[in-house]
Amino acid sequence: MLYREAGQFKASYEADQQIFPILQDRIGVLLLIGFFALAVPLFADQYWLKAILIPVLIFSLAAIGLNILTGYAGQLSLGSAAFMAVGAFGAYNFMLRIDGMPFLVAILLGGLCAALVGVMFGLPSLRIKGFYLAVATLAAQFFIVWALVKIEWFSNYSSSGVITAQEIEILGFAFDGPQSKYLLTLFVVVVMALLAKNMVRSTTGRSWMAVRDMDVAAEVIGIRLMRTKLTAFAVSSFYCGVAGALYAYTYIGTVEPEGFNLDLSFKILFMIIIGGVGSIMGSFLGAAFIVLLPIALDVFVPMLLGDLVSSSFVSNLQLIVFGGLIVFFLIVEPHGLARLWQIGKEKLRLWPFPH
Amino acid sequence: MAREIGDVILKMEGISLSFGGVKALTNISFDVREHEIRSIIGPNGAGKSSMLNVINGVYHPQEGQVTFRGEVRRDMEPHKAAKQGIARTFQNIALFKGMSVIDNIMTGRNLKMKCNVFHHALHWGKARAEEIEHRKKVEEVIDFLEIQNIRKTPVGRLPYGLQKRVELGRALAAEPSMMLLDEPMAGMNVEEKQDMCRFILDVNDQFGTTIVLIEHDMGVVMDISDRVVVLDYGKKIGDGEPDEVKNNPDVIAAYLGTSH
Amino acid sequence: MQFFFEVLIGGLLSGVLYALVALGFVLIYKASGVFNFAQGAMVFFAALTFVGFLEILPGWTGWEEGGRAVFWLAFVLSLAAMVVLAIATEKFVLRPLVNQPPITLFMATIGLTFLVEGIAQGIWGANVRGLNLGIADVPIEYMMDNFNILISSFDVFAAAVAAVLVAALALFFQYTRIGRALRAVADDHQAALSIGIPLRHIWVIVWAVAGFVALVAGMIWGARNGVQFALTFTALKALPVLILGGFTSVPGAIVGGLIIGASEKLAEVYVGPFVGGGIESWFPYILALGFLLFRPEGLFGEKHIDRV
Amino acid sequence: MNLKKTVILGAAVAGLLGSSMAIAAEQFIGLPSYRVGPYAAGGSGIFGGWIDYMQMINERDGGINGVKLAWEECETEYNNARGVECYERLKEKGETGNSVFQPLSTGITYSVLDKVAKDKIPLVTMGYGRTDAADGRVFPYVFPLITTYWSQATTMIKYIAGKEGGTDKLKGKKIALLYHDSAYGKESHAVLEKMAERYGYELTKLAVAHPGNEQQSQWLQIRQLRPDWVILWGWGVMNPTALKSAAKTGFSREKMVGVWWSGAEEDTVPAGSAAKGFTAAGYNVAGENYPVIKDIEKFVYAKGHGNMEDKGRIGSVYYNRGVVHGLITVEAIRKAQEKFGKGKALTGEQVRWGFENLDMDDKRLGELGATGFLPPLKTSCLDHEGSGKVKYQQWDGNKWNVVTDWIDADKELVRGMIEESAAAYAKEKGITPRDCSKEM
Repeated sequence: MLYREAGQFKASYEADQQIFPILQDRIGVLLLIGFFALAVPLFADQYWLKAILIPVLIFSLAAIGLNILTGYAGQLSLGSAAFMAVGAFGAYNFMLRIDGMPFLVAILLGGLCAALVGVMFGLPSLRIKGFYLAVATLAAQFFIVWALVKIEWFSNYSSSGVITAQEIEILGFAFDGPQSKYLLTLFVVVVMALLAKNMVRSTTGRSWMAVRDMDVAAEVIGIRLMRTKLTAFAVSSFYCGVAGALYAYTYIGTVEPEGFNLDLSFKILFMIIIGGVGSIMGSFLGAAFIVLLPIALDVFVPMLLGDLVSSSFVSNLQLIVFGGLIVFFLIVEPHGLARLWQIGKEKLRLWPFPH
Repeated sequence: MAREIGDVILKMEGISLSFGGVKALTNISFDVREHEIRSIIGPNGAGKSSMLNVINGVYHPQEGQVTFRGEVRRDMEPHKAAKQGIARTFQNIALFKGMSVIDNIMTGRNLKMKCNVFHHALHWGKARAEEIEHRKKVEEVIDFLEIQNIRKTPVGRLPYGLQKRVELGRALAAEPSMMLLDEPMAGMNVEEKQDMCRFILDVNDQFGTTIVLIEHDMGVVMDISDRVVVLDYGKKIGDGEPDEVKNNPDVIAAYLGTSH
Repeated sequence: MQFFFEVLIGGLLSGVLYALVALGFVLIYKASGVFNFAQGAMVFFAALTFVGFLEILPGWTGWEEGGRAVFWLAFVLSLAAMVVLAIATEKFVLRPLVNQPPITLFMATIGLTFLVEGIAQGIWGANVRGLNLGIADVPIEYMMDNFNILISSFDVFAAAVAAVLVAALALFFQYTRIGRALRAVADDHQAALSIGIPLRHIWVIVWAVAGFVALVAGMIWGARNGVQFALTFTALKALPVLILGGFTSVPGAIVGGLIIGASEKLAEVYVGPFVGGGIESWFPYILALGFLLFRPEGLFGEKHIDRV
Repeated sequence: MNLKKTVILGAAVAGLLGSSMAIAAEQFIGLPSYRVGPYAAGGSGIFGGWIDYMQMINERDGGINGVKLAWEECETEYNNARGVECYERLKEKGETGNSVFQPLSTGITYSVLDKVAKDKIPLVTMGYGRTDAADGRVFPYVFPLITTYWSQATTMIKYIAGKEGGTDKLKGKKIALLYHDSAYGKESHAVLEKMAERYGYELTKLAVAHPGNEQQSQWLQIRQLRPDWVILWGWGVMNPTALKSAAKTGFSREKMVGVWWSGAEEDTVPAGSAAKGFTAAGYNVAGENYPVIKDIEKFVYAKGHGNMEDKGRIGSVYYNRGVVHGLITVEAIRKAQEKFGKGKALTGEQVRWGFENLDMDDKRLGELGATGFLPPLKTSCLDHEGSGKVKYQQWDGNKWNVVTDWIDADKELVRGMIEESAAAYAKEKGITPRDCSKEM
């Protein structure tokens, strides 16, 4: 009864084109943001902030990036982690080499570097499709990590090839505690998620989806494939790049190029598949799921089995359950958590009446 | 009738197209005049769809030239065709399956939109105004095609007939001067066919849109076409007004299947 | 010049080993349209199962350790394990996901990768093991003495095994009833279904054959570098081969493997020193990418015409 | 072991609720282990040895001065993000919080490097991690104990010089460095280049792309080059592949020297007979004939409490390395108890003091039943490395045999570089180095 759109008539197209046309959704989202922006920093402890919430937010951003490319524009990519690396190393070098570089500008510039590299590696997408393209994006994955290790300028000639994120200071305020870092991450991620939502519900997004659904038809109605695909690569890599910069600055602190490996790329791909391909909301859900599941398994599996089996077996069992759950999930709901969310809402719309 | 058939605006000359040795079209020439309804007919595999694909540049013929509104080209490019006002529907429905009806039709207005990705990201001021302005146009198309009640439905869930209608809407949204319709009535029942006929005639009538039509239903074709071109095995075997074509012996043979 | 040939031949022989892994991908992609990311894990699983049986069988049967009987029994049992894996995969992964988009199936195979890795190490432990197939990995003296070119006898053996395997697969596809059915399925799922070819059986068979290929690849790679988790990385060597040769072509996998193997070695030796080396991680991918720009469907892949 | 289970249960629940549970007089040690994935073989050996040693201390001595050791494993999968999560999860566990973090992964080390000083938890990295952290003035909470990559590189040249008959014989010799193409593999470059200038050998660096399961091109280059020695700076599958390829190209394994991450059974067994004659560094040695190992067998395995599934691995290089981790950790706690109160559970900050004031000379090692098992060790505020010594072991086809005494690092060279690098880091991060004369 509470979740009803009946009686909410739209008098203008403007009202109809809002991100959340239903009042309850708007209230819900505001409450959600309010909860995460106000209540969580007050009450959550360090563990939750540092080890769960910040990474979930950062991975959500990367997942949004990949979702733009794969979910909306239909170009499968296995190189997201490499673009994150470009963003991280880019932001680091801007901070390092330009005096007084504001932090937020630096991460945006880092994102832009990633966007440029993304466009370069996106060029083949004009000729190559599907899994061929996916494998081709591995070229980006391996080449970028190799280049970051090899070209020592990127890590400021550090003997071990790692970079250490500088302290974050915005307008004289130092972001050094978990609360402030969390809030900064939340701010960047929420703003960028909003921008992403705007993009996907406008002509840009429609062009992406058109290219995804049927590129020939898209071309015939005047959508330039090259421009559309490259825009998708640029925006997607930009998002991954900013996520990478945040990964270095608000999460890990000191990063090495090898940290942005193929495993991480796959993890981000998992997030969008589990969360929902072509859904901004799904990117958040997927990131949360993929971050939390292994942790939950690591906590609960030993608890349930205790000393019955060896610790090696416990670890392997976690891997088995993780893999099994992924398969199970794909079978039960191939459209991801976002779809379940939708179904839930539709049910709620009817509740408490059965029909 | 409000429309008046004008000069030749599209001229196809000596078009030949083959796929890896298989000849799809052989030395075909014909023209299309402004505001007319021009039909292409022929048995399955005659090369009708290929012909449309050559007109708006999806396929590139090995020989021949295309002249559109005075511009002589070796071949077309799809986005150039779109820019010059050629819109198109497809035989097997090429809607964007993952999008709603409104979004599908909105894509048709793509070329008329000027905002870039940055405007869209902010969704403020210009981009918002533009979105609303074009939404109004799209709503007109929706009203015209009488599909108001399904505007938010993902097209993948619609029945076949409605999908065809939405596809027509997407083409219309571009406000084209020429529309290429590839079997818009295939698989429809009589009632749906009548609706579709009415839409096509209305478009042609109200907006003066030139229409190039592929259709199997001879009754429909002979009823609404101004001129008809007949293809068989990639060759042109007839061209002219409906009555003329109807009495062409080659055409009759092709349709009865005696000559081959 | 001697050095050039040495590198070239060495590269070609390495390429055969890549092709061996790529072959498994091709088989599955051809018959079921699934990009089976778990192929690398299957190589690991198969090899680990094989050495696992080699270890425990003498204790069970009382046969001589390292003897021929133990070897073949272990081989048969490992093959059986791969067949079981194929059946389970079809039943629990492929069948419930039939008609899903390719990316979903691809993701499912990544899930399968974790499962298979976890099961393999859960059963047999994380220990790194050696595997001796009885073929020495030493230079062939004749080539050494006469041309001063170093060619490993083991690599030649591996190439021969790969050649036999490819020939056998070709014959299997060409001349057996199942093979013909497989080709029919590869050409058109719907059509194959409509003439009464049971898709499920075909899938089980093709996954089992891919499991067999994985076992052979795993034994050869395992004998070369040890049986350990890193066997799963062989998949990364196979992917550029796959896009170069085309996902659907068995000869493509072989030719692609040869091209990738030879060119990556030559590049590492002649270009590597100028850019700091280690370019083998990405060079094959860039090469395959450059190649794709000219032939988007790979060397032997089927040309795809968009019909609208 | 029931106790451990309760600890795990309680701690797990506590971790989820974000609070900690107090258990009387127990010293908690969080173990960020990895038992799956590519490095599972190393992880299960090292963490197995470490846990067994702590179990032995509990069983034999009833803990450290009556303080029992408690621990909990957290699976990192050798993944940085998982490592950070484990660090945070384990941080607040136990009565006094986690007392030491030893991730056995350089990537995870870097990921928590900034956090440990704030959280006051010592970060101990034996034979990996950030080399310049040996300067305790800049990195008070980081302990690259026993030895570092840079120290190791100098001992390799010393070892080679010894084989050639003196450092003066190195002139004109060709040494090829076959390294894993990563941050880890590049660690040695600067040191080896400096030493090449000093001793006049010719250094050729050959990168092997990760994972290193294909080395045809590198070894053909080596065959062309005909170096006198090959230094193998490998990791994982790269090691057996290098040994196999060396055999294939006819390069003598006797002339190959490996790092301590290429000198375990896991590196040689897969290479079969090709590994015979290969020599590698080790800051611990293989073998079971040490009283400490015997005690583990007696007090742990005889009671059926051992952590290793495969008892055959007891005495292997990785297992013994884990025992070394346990030995030093326990010794640091013991040392800290002497200062802060015996029989009490200590905080990470207090344990840190213990790590900084370790003094494990031959006599002490003898008391611990580990003479010759690991090098003597003495840390200070300035020096968080404490030793720099390694032994070289040779693989005879079945097992590792020690072939040298402890070889000391070129302290003067390495220390200079460490201080330079640490100072640069301090400057970049705005850290004021501690004044060690004020520390006791």
